[in-house]
Amino acid sequence: MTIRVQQEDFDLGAELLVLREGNPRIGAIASFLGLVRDINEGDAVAGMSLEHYPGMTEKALERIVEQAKTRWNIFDALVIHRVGDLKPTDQIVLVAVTGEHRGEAFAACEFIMDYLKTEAPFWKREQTPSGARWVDARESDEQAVERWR
Amino acid sequence: MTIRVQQEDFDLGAELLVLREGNPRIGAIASFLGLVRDINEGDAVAGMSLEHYPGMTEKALERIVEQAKTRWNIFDALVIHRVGDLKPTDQIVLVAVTGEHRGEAFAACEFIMDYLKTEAPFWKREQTPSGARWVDARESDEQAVERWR
Amino acid sequence: MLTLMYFARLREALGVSTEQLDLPPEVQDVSGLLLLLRSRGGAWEAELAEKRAFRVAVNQDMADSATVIRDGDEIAIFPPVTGG
Amino acid sequence: MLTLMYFARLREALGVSTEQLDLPPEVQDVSGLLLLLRSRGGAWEAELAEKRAFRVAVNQDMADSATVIRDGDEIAIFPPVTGG
Repeated sequence: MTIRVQQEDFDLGAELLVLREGNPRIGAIASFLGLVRDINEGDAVAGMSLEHYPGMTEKALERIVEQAKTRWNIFDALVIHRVGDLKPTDQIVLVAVTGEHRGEAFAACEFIMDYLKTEAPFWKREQTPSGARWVDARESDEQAVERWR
Repeated sequence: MTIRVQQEDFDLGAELLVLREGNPRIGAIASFLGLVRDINEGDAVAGMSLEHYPGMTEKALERIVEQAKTRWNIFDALVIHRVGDLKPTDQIVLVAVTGEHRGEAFAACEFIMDYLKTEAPFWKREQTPSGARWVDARESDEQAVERWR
Repeated sequence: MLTLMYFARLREALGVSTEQLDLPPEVQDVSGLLLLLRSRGGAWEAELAEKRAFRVAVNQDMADSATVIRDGDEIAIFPPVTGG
Repeated sequence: MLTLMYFARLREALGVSTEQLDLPPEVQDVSGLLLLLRSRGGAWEAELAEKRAFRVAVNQDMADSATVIRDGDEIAIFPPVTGG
């Protein structure tokens, strides 16, 4: 398991190569890349700043990945989440899961994203033409995570 | 929509950059990478050769992606499938879908893979210690595609 | 004239990858064509038997036994697909 | 001694990011701590009202109102998360 919370950008292709290195049993890699959009809730977004709770963030992400590993037959998982100042089209988060077959890799990857969205202590503050605002939690994210319970 | 059937390998990171280029509305990219495993049905696999039906393959993949676009609110999708001789750990297939939010991108990506597995005319022949054999279709792939009907 | 194509395990079992065939008057659909091919006996009868799993495409679209066949069609017969 | 931490919108609204507090004898769990903080009035009373959406973590694990608080604990209060 690899969990990283960092300001720096990451190279998705290179990260997947490291994740699958040395394991010729891997037949499937499901991955998710989250990007900063230039619009949110109908307003233009010039940039955003991501705050987090150091220590708890990593612990929460580790627990989510552990749960995914208990639930599905997967080999490994990677989570990289950026913090600090980001602008539209910047990469925010990468979740990747390796497995023998695609069904379990897909499910585990989506599970990790759904829990990350509702349980990992990150907060977005975005800059819009009418000033900076904290992003509100989305009801649809709560619904997404309910599916797994 | 981009559909490519090719012998050459591909660079996943570079492909995703092209797919998302110039669209700052994209918030989510779900992707799937399929790799050659060194074991199948309990037997060691030294390599495999992928045959396809030129013309129909591209047409079948285009129709699958069209269906995904009708069904979910996604921006674009990319499918690259290799043919010819491959060895364990080689990349076989990449499916990537861009969308505003993750739920639709994940669903469309998995939908495209499930249909590709049961409707796109590719056939694998693998080399094992007891000789070469055509890979049998998997019952689980039929079950996976049934979910979407 | 019909173009018939065979792929993968079926291509090997039948020993043919492509053939041209004048459209016989009794062949109106896929089931008629299969009857004709089975009448060749041997591997044709065995591989294309009702109980065997194979697929037929007409002009590069998946077909079933009732799909109509017309002069000039490209018809492919192949095992269940195994890509991805 | 308790360490209290506040994040994001709550940190701004309360004007504090971290504070140290001697564990008051009447505080046994999260609900007791919240009562104490609300008694500060003003933004504390408004932001930590029952009907407001906020989360509490004790020693970096998500907690609920019955979670026990002990001397030395690290307690964080923050809005619903919005990462990813």
